[in-house]
Amino acid sequence: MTAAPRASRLRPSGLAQAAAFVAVLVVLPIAFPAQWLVNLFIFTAMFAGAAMAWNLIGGSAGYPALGNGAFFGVGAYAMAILTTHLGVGGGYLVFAWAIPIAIGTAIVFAPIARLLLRTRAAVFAVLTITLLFIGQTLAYNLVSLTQGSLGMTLPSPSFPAARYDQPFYYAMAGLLALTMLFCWGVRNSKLGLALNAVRDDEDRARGLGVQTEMVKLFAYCSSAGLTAAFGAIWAYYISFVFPGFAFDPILSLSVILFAFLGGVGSLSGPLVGALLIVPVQQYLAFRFGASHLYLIAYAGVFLLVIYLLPNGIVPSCRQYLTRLRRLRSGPTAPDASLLVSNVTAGKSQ
Amino acid sequence: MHLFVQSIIIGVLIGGVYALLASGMTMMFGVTRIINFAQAMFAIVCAYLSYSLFTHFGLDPFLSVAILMPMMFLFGYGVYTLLLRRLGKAGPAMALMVLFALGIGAQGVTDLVYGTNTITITPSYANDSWVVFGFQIPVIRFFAFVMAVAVLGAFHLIRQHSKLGRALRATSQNPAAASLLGVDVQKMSAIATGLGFAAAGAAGPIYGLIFPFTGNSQYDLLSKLLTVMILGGLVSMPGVIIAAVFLGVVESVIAATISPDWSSFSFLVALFIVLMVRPQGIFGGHRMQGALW
Amino acid sequence: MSALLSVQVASKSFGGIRALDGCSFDVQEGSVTGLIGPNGSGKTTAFNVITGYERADSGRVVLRGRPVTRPDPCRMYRLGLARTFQQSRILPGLTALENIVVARSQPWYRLFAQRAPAGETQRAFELLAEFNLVDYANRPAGVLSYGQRKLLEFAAVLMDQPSLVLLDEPTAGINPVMKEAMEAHVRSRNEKGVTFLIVEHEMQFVMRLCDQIVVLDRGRPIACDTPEAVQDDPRVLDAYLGD
Amino acid sequence: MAAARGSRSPWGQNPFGKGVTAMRRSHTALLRVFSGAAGLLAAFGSLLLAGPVGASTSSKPPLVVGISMSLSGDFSPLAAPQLNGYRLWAQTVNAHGGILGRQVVLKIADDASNPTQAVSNYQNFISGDHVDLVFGPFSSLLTIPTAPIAKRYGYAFIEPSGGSPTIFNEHLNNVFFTQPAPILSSGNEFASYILSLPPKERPKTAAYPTVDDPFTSPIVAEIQQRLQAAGIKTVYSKTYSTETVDLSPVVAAIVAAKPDLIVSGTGGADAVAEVNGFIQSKFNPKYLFFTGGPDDPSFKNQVGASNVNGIFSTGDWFYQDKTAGNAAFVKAYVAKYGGTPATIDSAAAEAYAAGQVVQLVAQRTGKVDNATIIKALHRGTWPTVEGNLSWNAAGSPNGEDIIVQWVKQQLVPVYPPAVAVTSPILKPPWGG
Repeated sequence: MTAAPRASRLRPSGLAQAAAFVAVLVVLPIAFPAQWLVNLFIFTAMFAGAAMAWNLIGGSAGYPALGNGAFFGVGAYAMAILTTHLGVGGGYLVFAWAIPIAIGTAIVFAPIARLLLRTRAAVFAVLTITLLFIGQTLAYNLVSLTQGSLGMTLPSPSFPAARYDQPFYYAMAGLLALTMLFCWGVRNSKLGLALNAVRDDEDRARGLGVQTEMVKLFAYCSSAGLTAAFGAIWAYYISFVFPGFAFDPILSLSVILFAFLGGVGSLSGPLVGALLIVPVQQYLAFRFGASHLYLIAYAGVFLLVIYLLPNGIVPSCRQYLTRLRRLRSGPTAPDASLLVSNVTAGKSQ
Repeated sequence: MHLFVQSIIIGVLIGGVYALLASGMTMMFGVTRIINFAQAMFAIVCAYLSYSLFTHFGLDPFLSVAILMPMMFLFGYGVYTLLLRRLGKAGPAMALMVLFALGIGAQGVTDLVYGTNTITITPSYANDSWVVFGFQIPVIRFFAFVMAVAVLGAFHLIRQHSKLGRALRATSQNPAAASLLGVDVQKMSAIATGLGFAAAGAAGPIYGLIFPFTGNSQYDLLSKLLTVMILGGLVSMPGVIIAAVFLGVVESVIAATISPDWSSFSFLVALFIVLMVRPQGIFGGHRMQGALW
Repeated sequence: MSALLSVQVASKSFGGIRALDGCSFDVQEGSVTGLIGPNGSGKTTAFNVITGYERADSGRVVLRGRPVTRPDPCRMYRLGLARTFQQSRILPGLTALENIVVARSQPWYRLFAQRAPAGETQRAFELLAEFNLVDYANRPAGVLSYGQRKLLEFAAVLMDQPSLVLLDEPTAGINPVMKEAMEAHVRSRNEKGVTFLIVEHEMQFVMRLCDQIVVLDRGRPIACDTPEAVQDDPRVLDAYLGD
Repeated sequence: MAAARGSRSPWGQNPFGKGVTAMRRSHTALLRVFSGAAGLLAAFGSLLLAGPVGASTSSKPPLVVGISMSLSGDFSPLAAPQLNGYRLWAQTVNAHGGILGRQVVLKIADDASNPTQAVSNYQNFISGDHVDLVFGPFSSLLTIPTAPIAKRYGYAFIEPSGGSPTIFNEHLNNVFFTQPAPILSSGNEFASYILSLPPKERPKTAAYPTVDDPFTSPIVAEIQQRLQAAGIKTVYSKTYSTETVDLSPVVAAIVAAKPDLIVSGTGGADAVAEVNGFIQSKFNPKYLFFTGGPDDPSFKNQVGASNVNGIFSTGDWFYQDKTAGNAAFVKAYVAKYGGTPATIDSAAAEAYAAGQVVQLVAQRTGKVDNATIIKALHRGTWPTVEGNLSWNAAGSPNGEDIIVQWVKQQLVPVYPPAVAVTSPILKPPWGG
């Protein structure tokens, strides 16, 4: 194999992919203007974006963050408080608030993240779960700010009914594109390399002069901020926040499952996972009810994924393609089979 | 003051049940490095089984422990041998998810069999209590505590004073060295898993006696157990027991004297702070290395 | 020659065991120094203390005459002090190329630069070529064999042009051909002025390569001399035999 | 309470559980995520096999009603009776020839107790499937985010279980809550009852524990405010979070305060836990009121039949009510779903009433379009199993709730006197 330096610059094909991605995002609600479809696109974009945001800390850095729903809740409540207490009126301007909310969340969260990131693995996982409960408890109990268990209603904008969902869609899609761009940027920068080094062997990375503390902090805070932005738009769309809904473990876990299904750590994995599951699940829940058998079915499917597709869809496909290509070009590398077991196994000591 | 002492009594008595469950998880974690995310659900399953044994055969829930513990041991042994050991390298992280899935599947089964309504086990002595120096001691909670202590004591004896216990401890300290010394590490892991599950078999019926429960109760219980485990330092049995009793007392005292609204919250914050200062937990020496997946 | 690194009365205990017990020794600039001793004599602990992976209970590490306060792996590396591990610790999910690029220390704002900038890629390729690993440049390092991992780890720590490299058992478990390669690499680097501190069990390797040898026993140096002198030292023999 | 099973704890049978809930919602999450994958196959199968639900026999097009229900997730145990009520109504009305000759077809979608899915469901119903009508989902928490969608498309939102003040504060003119009173009313009634007692029998001290829940704490606060103003001393007033599993510290604190009256904001199992706690503590308050729980069919078994007497609760519906069509409803319900009249959950009646309202509009106006329904319901009174309903401009009903009490091991209406079957009794000792 002749080794050409790997070009990590923006290749033409990458540019084309990005353009196609944006084009699809823009055209989607024009091609399928039915409100219920746009509604479906909104939530799909939201979950996909949140999953990608989770991937920054959970995938790239390999830190098992189980409480990203907390940031979603913070974003949702920030939006609710801004629109009701400060009277930031309805309309299009409200969407813009998602950005300051994202940045604010990231900054406010930074000191907490710094403390959290001193722990690892299971301890980190459990602490991030408590983050969610702490957020929820605060939302229940800081009644003067959040109206506690009554929840808060946000002012509904006066968009025309026939096109009501479009602005929300474009806000979500724009945020998704932004998240994609951000993740792509991180991935193709030294930051991404440093994060992957942390994932593989954090102590070793430190011993190689990698600023592990700084890159972890950056990844977690940006993950938090982006998630909060999605929460903010969600709150505006749903027009009602309630502690149990806004601080939602569903979100925390869904994003992880999307990432796992699609492929943890890969750029498009979480996106693929969300694109596959969200529409199907929303549609099925709508079309066919549910029964307790689903719990059992769920456990079954989950176990099947773990035992049969442990690396996720995107890496598995990629491996399959690589192997196919190798086979075509003849049996060159004796260690081709080794590739399978080692690519995603974070640590091999 | 009376209320303060009363709430401490309540807290200590309930802390015993958490201690029993959490020490099962610790036992399993020590050897396998797997956190049993299904411990709470398996305890609930045992509560259901005990409920059935009580309603259909009149078997006292405390006695049903004698059936459930061996049963759960075999179940745990089987789960490790058939499912967990096959995970290989990605082991502990994936095992955690496998167990969580098992827990959810188990809830699917109990929802199907028992429905989703709250179950209360009400033996004749359900609402009896003693008054000692003016303090209420509910009979059920007292016996639950005694039972928890007895089972914990048995675990301790097994661990410290038997050949099996020595092999278990060796494996948990250094699996590679243990296997060089002829210890069958996989078998020890399966046994540890079995013992961990057996703790759920013992604690489930008494949990069901004390609290009304449904399949959904597993999540609250699980979050408590995780907190206790982390605070106790994951591998330290005494640490986990103390943490469990501490959790029971703190929650109870705050709920009774300050505000029930903030009791869990204050505990979480305390956990948070403790771990900031000592990431390995108050009592533990085990610091998790590397990423979880 | 002046001492590039000196360890001064460092002590470190684990539970009741004193892994380092008032340990002091120097590593001369430009030398290849061997650190030997029976199993459990504290060699790896010494490495860990020097590179900041473990905090010494007492004592200090002096680099170029300046004591290092609060040694930390990241700081020590940036001060020009790099190490490898007994069980080589490469980053298995990164490509071989990235394993080397990542070891280039940089100011924080460079984190926003490209993942593998052309200049660094170029340099990494040179290193890979030197260590005969070019074929694996774009493949995950996890696929490398045990010996290749050792080479890659060695290559990686050279990326930042360190002044002192600590090698922990560089030849353990690798085949003789690779052993020779390893020896050649050490020599060539040493000629370019890199100082080495090597923990090694294989005595012939040590004797051939080292200018000076420090013998540890029970956490403290019992001899510090040329290979020939150490070989004849009865205390050293005692330490090994009495073990 | 009969009152609002709908307005009971949103957390399902186990009212404890924010942590619970939080985590428990997680299973729902996992469930939802993977039910997608799991159901794919089944879905394709059913797409091929399933015909339209309940194919119409008449020549007129069916009247399709879209309803999002919490078939899974936190609310599912509590939502089940509401769905039963809807289904029973559809069956009954179809047996009598449908509405204006159109057979009623219910389209039920699962929202997994989650607002995101509930919003999607109503979007799908209205803009995708173009259903004729929509009825409300379970609980205020899902009604609040979904009502504006119906409003946007000009649909009437007849909803049986969203009685929280938040909904009426939105001033949506398409919302109609099919219970006789908004939830705050039940507090008012109980306070009135206590204040109607002769001074000698009136409690001197009162304790007010409540779960932190939008449907209980406002009721308790309302009662506390009125009783305090009347000079009844508050000796305990605390909120516990929905995640509280162990209520014994709360009970210990109440017992230590020795109140004459306990007004407890509860959802179900926490009422059982409190009663058992009082029995264990050998503490017998003179008056014991729970906002929810004592009306639960399993309450008697769980606290022991000999312990129920004298316990108060509140309700919006009662199986002995002489309201419009109630006898037939009770009979049909027991025939269809089994059990006894006493075990019928009021949520079923509330849902049934939603259907009755539509039926009445059709009868009176000869039309069933949404504009007509909205216009018609803002005037006049509408006799249903829930009583004679009428609404203000924001959809809040104008009636009042009923206070019920366990008397001779039966739960009966005791206040206000107009609807009382018997007069309230003094609480006997436990076991008496």
